[in-house]
Amino acid sequence: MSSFSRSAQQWATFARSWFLVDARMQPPGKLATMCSVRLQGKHKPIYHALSDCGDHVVVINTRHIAFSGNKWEQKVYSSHTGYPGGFKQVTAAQLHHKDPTAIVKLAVYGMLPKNLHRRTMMQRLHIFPEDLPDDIRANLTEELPQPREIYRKLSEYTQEEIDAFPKLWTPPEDYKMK
Amino acid sequence: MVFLTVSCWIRSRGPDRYWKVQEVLKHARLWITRIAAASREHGMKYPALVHNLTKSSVQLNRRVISDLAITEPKSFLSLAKLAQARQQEGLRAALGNGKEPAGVFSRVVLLQ
Amino acid sequence: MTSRGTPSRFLQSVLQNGVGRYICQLKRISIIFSKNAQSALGVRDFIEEGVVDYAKKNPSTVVYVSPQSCRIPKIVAEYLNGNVREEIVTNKTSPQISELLTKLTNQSGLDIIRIRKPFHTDNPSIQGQWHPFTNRPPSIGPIKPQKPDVKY
Amino acid sequence: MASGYILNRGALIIGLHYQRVCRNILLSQVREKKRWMKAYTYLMAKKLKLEGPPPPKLRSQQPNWDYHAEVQAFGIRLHEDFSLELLKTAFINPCYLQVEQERRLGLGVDSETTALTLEDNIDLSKTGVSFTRSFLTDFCKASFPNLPREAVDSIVRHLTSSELVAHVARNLGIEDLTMSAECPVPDDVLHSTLMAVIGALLESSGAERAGLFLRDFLVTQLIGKDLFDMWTVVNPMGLLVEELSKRNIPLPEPRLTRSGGASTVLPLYFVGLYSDKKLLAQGPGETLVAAEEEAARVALRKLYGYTENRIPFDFSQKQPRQQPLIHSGT
Repeated sequence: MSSFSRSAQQWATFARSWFLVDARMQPPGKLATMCSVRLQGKHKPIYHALSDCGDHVVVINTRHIAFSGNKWEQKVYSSHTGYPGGFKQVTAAQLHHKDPTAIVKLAVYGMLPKNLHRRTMMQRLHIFPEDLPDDIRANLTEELPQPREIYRKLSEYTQEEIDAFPKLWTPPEDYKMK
Repeated sequence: MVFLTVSCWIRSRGPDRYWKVQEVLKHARLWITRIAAASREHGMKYPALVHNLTKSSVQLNRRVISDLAITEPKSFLSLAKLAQARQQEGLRAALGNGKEPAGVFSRVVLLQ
Repeated sequence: MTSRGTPSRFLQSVLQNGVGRYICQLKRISIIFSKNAQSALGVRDFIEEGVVDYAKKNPSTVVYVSPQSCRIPKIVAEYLNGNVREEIVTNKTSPQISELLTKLTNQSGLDIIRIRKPFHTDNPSIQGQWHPFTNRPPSIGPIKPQKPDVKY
Repeated sequence: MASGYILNRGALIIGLHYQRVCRNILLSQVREKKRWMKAYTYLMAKKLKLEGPPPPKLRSQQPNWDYHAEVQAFGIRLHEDFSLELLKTAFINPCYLQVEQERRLGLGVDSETTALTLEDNIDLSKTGVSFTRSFLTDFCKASFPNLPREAVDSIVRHLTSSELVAHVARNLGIEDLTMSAECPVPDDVLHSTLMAVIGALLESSGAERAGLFLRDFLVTQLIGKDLFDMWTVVNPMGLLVEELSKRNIPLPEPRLTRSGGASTVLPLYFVGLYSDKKLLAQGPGETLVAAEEEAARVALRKLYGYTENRIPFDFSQKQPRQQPLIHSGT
């Protein structure tokens, strides 16, 4: 394998790969750690801070991300427009309603190193609220495993499966389900 | 170290051991990043890899390991496999045969 | 502050010297000194004591001894790759000069500048250098599509 | 006006005389700031800029030069036993003889007394060239038995090319010893001189030493060289098909194995060549065509045994050194 020509070897070693992450039902913080490592290129053994070896990351289905706890209501995104009285604060739910890509984007942006490469790396992050376009689909090299396992919702179980599930106790006849 | 005043204590640059480590890390930080990246490709973490390699008395320094990860990926893969095997072995030895000595109650055995 | 602005090179040898056979790279040495100057005292001593031994020991180097009226005695060493080094030996004693000559003999004649790394090779890799697909399992489809289905 | 002019002129003349008188006095040393120095250095710098650096001078025309000692040291330096007569002949190029003859004629002395009795190195050079060719060809065939004839030829052509041989000759200090008409010795003259030196070695010490000489100084230049740097193959895929059909292996099928960034300006494709459902070789490239070509090149290198990770050449000294080492080891 090691008899590639030098130019071809160089091209192969420093090629940028494209990763795909499905954000359905995933916590944005965990997604952002995965993304920021790959955007910086810290997953490659050839990593060097000056060699600009970061990869592309495509995040899809960001409309369906999941926060744990009551972060949708409690987590606050603040900004300042620069004008007097321009301090804006919105909750995660409001921000997500306005722009479904913003939460993941901000999370990744916060996890990248605070230097001049930050904006360049952000340009290699492609976020899509739903499905991804075809020209990007052609670029992909690998799909990353999701950081959290998705479990089935109760509404997705069929009636038979629910009936077959072992019960701890049988409710009495006059028990009122809420 | 003895500090007679608070201001002296605040102005001190901290323990020497910390600075010794920093001296080494100044050069080794890049190697550590690279080894960490390469070992993640094989599903290990950096501390686990290095610890288990020293346990299996592989006396390669970090610079050589990081060079191996770049130029000789197959050798690095076998190093990672060696470390992984050592890790599993260590875990098995720690768990024992699943039986506890009398009067000892541990959570590890219960999880099995 | 940094050494990055200074000229540098990689570790190398002239004509892969030492791969086949070792060749002493010093081809010619001229010792230029004055017959009566104070500063050339050590050089005159060296010419009395050591220069014949040196020439016998290094038959591959041509030694020229040229007394001239000059204030600064010097040793001009010429190397096989065409480089010329002048060493000024004002007020040096005879052992110091012979030490200097040994040093000049052992040098390769390449420019003495910063060497970027103490090791260098043309073919760094035997098994093939790392590239993004080295440790990836082979994918079944040519290009990976997304998996829309939910895991159970 | 007129009186003023005369006065002026008189003053000038007096001034000139004064200077002329003073110059002699100034010659005695005055220890003070050398105010003439700035103007002088400026003038010299300007002169250098206008005229350029002085033309290079042959080493033999510079002080400290003893031709006989130099030639003797040359032989010892290379650890070879040259016969000095032959070696001196090897350094004399025909162009030098011609120029020297013309120079002597130009001096106006009659031609019989000044006739040059030197031989030129054409014969030695010819024997050297033919020996080098045959030795290098044999060496390449012995170390790469699978290489085709064209590849061996192009490797030999690369090793005996004028630039490479001149580079070797320059780094062996042959440039100083060469008798040449032109001052920076041109490449082809250096080439013929080194070949003549090889010829002289062949005649004085025999073929074995000459072979070792070639191995140590010319073959070492192969280190770190790629096969296709020396041998330009325009259509490696066609060559691979030809080679495989010669060996009765099923023809290669190129398949895209990996790709990334296909719709960007920095795409990467890996093309694998499969023959009989077995992977022959794999090659990366910027486009599909380039990747396929690269894969074919990799396959060819593997077929010919000229991969980068082949066993390196054995440059060790044969008889005298190895035996004692083994004995001391055991």
